[in-house]
Amino acid sequence: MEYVIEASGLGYTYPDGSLALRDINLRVRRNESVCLIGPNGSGKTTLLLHLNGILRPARGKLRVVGLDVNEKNLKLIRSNVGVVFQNPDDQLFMPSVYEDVAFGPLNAGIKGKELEDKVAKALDVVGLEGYGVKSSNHLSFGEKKRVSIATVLSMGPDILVLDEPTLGLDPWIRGDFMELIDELQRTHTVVIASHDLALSELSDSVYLMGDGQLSDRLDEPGLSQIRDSLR
Amino acid sequence: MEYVIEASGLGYTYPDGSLALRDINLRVRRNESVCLIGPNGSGKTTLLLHLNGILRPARGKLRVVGLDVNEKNLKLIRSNVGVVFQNPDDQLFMPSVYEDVAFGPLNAGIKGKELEDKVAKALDVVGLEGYGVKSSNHLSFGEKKRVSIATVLSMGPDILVLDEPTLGLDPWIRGDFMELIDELQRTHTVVIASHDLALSELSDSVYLMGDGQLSDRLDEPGLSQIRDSLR
Amino acid sequence: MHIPDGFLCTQIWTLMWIISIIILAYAIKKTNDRLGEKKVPLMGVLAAFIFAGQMLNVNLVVFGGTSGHILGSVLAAVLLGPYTASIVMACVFIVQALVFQDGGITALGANMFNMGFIGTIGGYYLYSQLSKKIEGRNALLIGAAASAWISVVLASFFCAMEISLSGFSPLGVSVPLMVSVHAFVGLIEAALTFTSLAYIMRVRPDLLKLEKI
Amino acid sequence: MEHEFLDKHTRINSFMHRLDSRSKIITLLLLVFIIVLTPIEAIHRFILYFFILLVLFIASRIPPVFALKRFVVLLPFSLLVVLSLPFMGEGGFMLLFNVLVKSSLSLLCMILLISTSSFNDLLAGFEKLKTPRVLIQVVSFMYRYMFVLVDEFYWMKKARDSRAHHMELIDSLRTAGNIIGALFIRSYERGERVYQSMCSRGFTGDIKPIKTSCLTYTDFVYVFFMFIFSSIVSIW
Ligand SMILES: Nc1ncnc2c1ncn2[C@@H]1O[C@H](COP(=O)(O)OP(=O)(O)OP(=O)(O)O)[C@@H](O)[C@H]1O
Ligand SMILES: Nc1ncnc2c1ncn2[C@@H]1O[C@H](COP(=O)(O)OP(=O)(O)OP(=O)(O)O)[C@@H](O)[C@H]1O
Ligand SMILES: [Mg+2]
Ligand SMILES: [Mg+2]
Repeated sequence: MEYVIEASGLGYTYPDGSLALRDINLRVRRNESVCLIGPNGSGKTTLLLHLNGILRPARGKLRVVGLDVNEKNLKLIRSNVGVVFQNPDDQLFMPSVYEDVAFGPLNAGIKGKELEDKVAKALDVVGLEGYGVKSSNHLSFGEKKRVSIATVLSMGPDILVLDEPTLGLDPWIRGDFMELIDELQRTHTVVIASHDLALSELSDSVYLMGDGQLSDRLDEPGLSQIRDSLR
Repeated sequence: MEYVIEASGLGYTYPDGSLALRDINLRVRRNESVCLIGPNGSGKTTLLLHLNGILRPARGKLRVVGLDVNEKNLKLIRSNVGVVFQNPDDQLFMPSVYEDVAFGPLNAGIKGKELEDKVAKALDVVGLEGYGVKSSNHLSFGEKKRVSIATVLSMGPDILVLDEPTLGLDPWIRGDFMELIDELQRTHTVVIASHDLALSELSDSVYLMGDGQLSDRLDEPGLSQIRDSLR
Repeated sequence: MHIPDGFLCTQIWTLMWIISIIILAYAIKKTNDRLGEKKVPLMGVLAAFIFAGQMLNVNLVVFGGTSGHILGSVLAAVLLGPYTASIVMACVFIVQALVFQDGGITALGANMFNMGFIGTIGGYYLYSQLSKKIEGRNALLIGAAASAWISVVLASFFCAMEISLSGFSPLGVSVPLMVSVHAFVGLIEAALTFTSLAYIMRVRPDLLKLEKI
Repeated sequence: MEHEFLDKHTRINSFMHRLDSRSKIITLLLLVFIIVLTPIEAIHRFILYFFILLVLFIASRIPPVFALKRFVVLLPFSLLVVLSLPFMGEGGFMLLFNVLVKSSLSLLCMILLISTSSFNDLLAGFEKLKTPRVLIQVVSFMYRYMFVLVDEFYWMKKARDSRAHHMELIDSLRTAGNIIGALFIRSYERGERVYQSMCSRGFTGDIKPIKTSCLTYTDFVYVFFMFIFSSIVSIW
């Protein structure tokens, strides 16, 4: 069995002393789709930020695409793992939407017509054709969120890490997004953190986080119990 | 009939030339609760930012609590209107959660024991007792959103303007929040922008925004038609 | 280039304090009541920006009196005008001295003058002359970059002179040492002034068109 | 982000921390001037200054290691004087001694001041001492935006690193230039929004500290003692 993500006994404490991850054990197979659910502050974002080495394990072990997450392997890991941050303001830094979406592929050495196609396609997927010339600062929240998803899609990574992909999206585009994610899940390994329970229905496996710990994989009855208790 | 908010022919264009509001006509009675729904970029946030004079009408007229929104009346209007921003990062700027929640009442001249009580109560309402000493920067997205709601509740304004109050909240606390908003709507004038259609069910009136324009008030059949089309 | 307490003799530091207070008082008087709601946040953010820039670049080169700092005074002056920028720079150095002990209290007058006012007032004058002389669209950028370089070099020259006149280092040692290092540091300053302004020009050109006081 | 680096030790509860910020500002700034003005031959006076600072330090319960770390700021200029030694003959060592003693003692005063009052208290103190309003306002904004900036910078770097693997030198320089420009615009716009949210909550330009401190007997005793002490030492 090939695992692309393997965490065992993973722990993390923020510099101010907040214990955010206690003892995380998680294995994700290639092309598996995983959804993490759990209350605010339970550690979902902290866990996701480990998956491309933005945060480094304080305790325990983490392997991504078979490599230990360390300085040496960082480059390779990051070319395989695309992360969409929860707050889109954290993700966009170029002067225009076009440049932001082109940034990843450009760094991967893609140029000219191919680059243009990739950018256009990514913007098209998130429903923002023609937004290329706008400044990323000057968008509505939902538009920023969409651009930040496009910046990662344009890179075409194998593993997609999405922190609340539907945060702030309007209910009209949200439906399209769910379809998109469903499609991506067929061809990619996808790890999602979300409060959107409908999104978790699309995933192969759902885990419940609480207080820095990860539950066992939830089975159907466990999951519907949670869903019912929240209706 | 007493209207606390009266907008007629309101228009706004951002400095970079984006036309965000075209011709908004909206009247809100005292203690009425209003919910704006609409796609990303339709102008909801832009409209809400007018209600306490953060943005000033480029075209048309706007009166809040019977006063024209201009430099002279700004102070009075702002003491009546509490705004919760869409992105909590824009709202939190003090070194600790306690100071952030105390900022509004402190500016209103409240001190000592009374201040402490107000802050404690507001933190309690959003489920963050004991978070006072934490730095606002060191919270998860949902926790920040909760704090930003507390910063406005602690001021006890008559008119509450909430931009996506449930954005990023976990489904567990979201239920409590809906109850809280329901309660607030009984005693306050509340204007909400939201993508959360369940939230709109709690409001007296719902308006659909699209491309900088506001629809007429939606009636029950119109509303359920929208809801059904999005299921 | 932040001179600590004890490195200047009494005559020099009092003289520099007097000069700086006169400039600052004039600047405050000149800007008083003319700063709208929009200007104060802009001043604050510029101060923070320059502050952060100076912090991130500490220890660029630590070599005999020359921890290479990026100053930002010309950038501030181009955006805000000479007097408003002087206030911004003064705030930066006050906070650095008080909070980070970067530069002393008695030497604060000298530091404000060397690294602040030379750039905001002298640099601005030079910039407005240069950008008039040079043709074309990039006049503003090139003018700003050039005066940024000159203001850094001048600042290091003054700093070295003050220390030497106080008798703590012979002119023959301090001036060549500091000026040569800062001729290089100034290039970085010029490049950063250039790119930041170019970016601002593109995304928020309205910020360049504010009233300059 | 590590934001507490400034206010790290200001929440300790000690004699020095409880004093009103005005008393600390006046006495400690005064002491700096007196130290710098003291002729270097009067070694006994420097010993007394050191002694009183030591007492205040102990009374403030600040960890000594923290204070020691701040001394790096003296490095570059001390190095300049050391490099100049060979050219200065006889008096050279005396001069070196002079700058080292005075700069270290002044530094101690400033460390004491900044680590026993929170930044907001200090600002309120300066405001009550009639510092021009525009300076207070700009400094208070600057302090707030600094954190915004550091955060923005941190996230942009993360965002860049997440999407860039092998950058050419030119590209990485261009990106750096963009990040700096973006940093400015974004912090500015973020600052604008933060400022708007402050105004929404009744901010009118005055900084209101949570615990309004007033001068107490302890303050008067402390200021009186410091004055007497400094006057005696400086004529001794
Ligand atoms: N930068 C930080 N410094 C210190 N503590 C932090 C920081 N970021 C998060 N925390 C704390 O770590 C814990 C986990 O936070 P995390 O952001 O991972 O939660 P989350 O599950 O993503 O929550 P949400 O659903 O609200 O996004 C929380 O208790 C939070 O307060
Ligand atoms: N600061 C800005 N500068 C320029 N244009 C802007 C700015 N903020 C928003 N816009 C544009 O104005 C329009 C309305 O934006 P607004 O933020 O009001 O939308 P919204 O309805 O709140 O969307 P969302 O549901 O995504 O929050 C959008 O087209 C957006 O691109
Ligand atoms: Mg999160
Ligand atoms: Mg919005």
